[in-house]
Amino acid sequence: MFPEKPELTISIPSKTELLKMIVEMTKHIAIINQFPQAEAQKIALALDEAITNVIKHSYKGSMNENVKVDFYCHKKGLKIKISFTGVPPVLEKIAIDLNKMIKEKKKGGLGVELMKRIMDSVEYKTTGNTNTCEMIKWKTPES
Amino acid sequence: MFPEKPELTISIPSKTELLKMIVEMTKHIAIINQFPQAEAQKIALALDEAITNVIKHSYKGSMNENVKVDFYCHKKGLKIKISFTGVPPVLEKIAIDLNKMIKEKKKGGLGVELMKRIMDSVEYKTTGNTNTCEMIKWKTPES
Amino acid sequence: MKHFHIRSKLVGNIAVIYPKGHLDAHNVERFEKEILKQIGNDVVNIVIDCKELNYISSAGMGIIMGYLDEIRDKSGDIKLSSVNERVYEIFDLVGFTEIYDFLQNEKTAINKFENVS
Amino acid sequence: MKHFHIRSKLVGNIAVIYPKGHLDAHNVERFEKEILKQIGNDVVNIVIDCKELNYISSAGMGIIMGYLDEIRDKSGDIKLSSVNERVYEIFDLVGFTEIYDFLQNEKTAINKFENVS
Ligand SMILES: Nc1ncnc2c1ncn2[C@@H]1O[C@H](COP(=O)(O)OP(=O)(O)O)[C@@H](O)[C@H]1O
Ligand SMILES: Nc1ncnc2c1ncn2[C@@H]1O[C@H](COP(=O)(O)OP(=O)(O)O)[C@@H](O)[C@H]1O
Repeated sequence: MFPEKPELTISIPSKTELLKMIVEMTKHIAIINQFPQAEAQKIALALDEAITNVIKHSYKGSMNENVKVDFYCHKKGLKIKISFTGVPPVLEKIAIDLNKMIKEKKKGGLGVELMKRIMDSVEYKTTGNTNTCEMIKWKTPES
Repeated sequence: MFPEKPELTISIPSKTELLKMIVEMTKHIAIINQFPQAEAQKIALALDEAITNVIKHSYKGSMNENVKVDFYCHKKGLKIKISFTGVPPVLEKIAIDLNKMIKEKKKGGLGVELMKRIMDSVEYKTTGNTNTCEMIKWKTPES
Repeated sequence: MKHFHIRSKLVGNIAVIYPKGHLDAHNVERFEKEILKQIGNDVVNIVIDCKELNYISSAGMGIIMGYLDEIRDKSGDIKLSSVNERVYEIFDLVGFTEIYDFLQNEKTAINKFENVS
Repeated sequence: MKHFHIRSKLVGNIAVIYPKGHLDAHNVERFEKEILKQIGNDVVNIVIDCKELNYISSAGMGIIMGYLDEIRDKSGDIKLSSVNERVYEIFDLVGFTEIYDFLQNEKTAINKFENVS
């Protein structure tokens, strides 16, 4: 369905100060690909969450590592692939329990859940040294 | 002076609808690299001009070609390298004469001049199939 | 160029915090510091007025979540007000709208605290 | 999401054109069409009021330049007004500030035309 070659690629250092730029870029790309503004903003947020996790968990906050983001555009949806090295992601399969998290005074743990609730699919993979996170968002009929 | 490896790379299709995104991204990068807002906006404009020319002249308006932009950051300045294929750029050496252009009813011809007036250096090169445009902007002492 | 600002004021024993702009993992520390400052001063009635908040990621939501238990243990609460539609959708997606009071504006949020105490 | 808008009005025999937003190679055709429309209607006294213009690249400036000769030949002119500082700097960089009248606001630009004719 999606083209083999990404339409657009960005490669950035693992710095949180670049998150906002990526968010705005992604919003722009999603809007150009005919997603409504509100959807576009959410897709951008999902990517923010994914990259934030890469910086925090895979790169342990180191700012000199690389994060590559590929955008694959299709008239029916948008696929975003994030490629990174560092610690391979290990993710919980179960959904979050907000009340339990509050009781446990958790200050995190919402990111992946948010990604999953925004996107239609979120898939992490590790091959050799390279980890990827692939997210797809389909357009809704009316959008 | 500048690092060998670009700090940030973006690869986009040759579509003018992406110019605004690139402009905003570049502004953001320049500001993060401590350029004042007004300078950042001008650097972004220089890149807009360079990419507009690539789309118009090297790719003759075709939207499926590729433009790669590398950003090299240094505390003393910013280097931007644009890589593209298509028709190699052939540029006039002489500065523009605005009054003459008006008499000749020219609706273009300002872009390269603007790039040169904004940036400290602008250099086009062609090696094999690949053309590059390298632009450097140094920080002024007070910025 | 700061994309995120934070200020606050006290109305009696209620703190109103105004996060402004783009709140993400890059600037969440400043948001946490503000919450910690209030708790440190024994102010546990907290209104987060979001009329100028354009964006929040889970980093910011985590802070709102992480201190709620401590604050409710001290008979306080965190209430949110003036949240714009776009940001509200995000709070709603993770289920915050079932846990926190979301009020129309700062004033109704403050009133809600005053009517209880 | 349109980043660029254009509208215009007539004040006697003077057209005031309001480009708004981000004017670049992607949307310059709409700007050119508006200028051509005025010339086609024999309106050659043109004020380009830029109070809502945030960005212009050489594509937009090229249009302002390309029709000036024809317009001045017909005893008309293009004047610019309400140009913000950032955009003015760009016009200045290419030398437009020596060729065109830049006026404080739309009204002074219109007056300047009226005092001549
Ligand atoms: N890119 C990643 N690399 C390694 N681990 C990850 C990555 N993304 C998520 N994780 C794991 O998934 C957990 C849940 O992530 P998340 O929901 O974003 O919460 P938080 O990052 O706040 O802990 C993390 O604590 C981490 O253990
Ligand atoms: N990337 C490019 N590839 C080919 N030719 C170029 C390129 N950039 C500039 N040129 C040449 O330089 C000329 C001047 O460019 P410019 O000042 O931007 O004016 P314009 O593009 O409006 O003609 C162009 O007309 C073209 O011949």
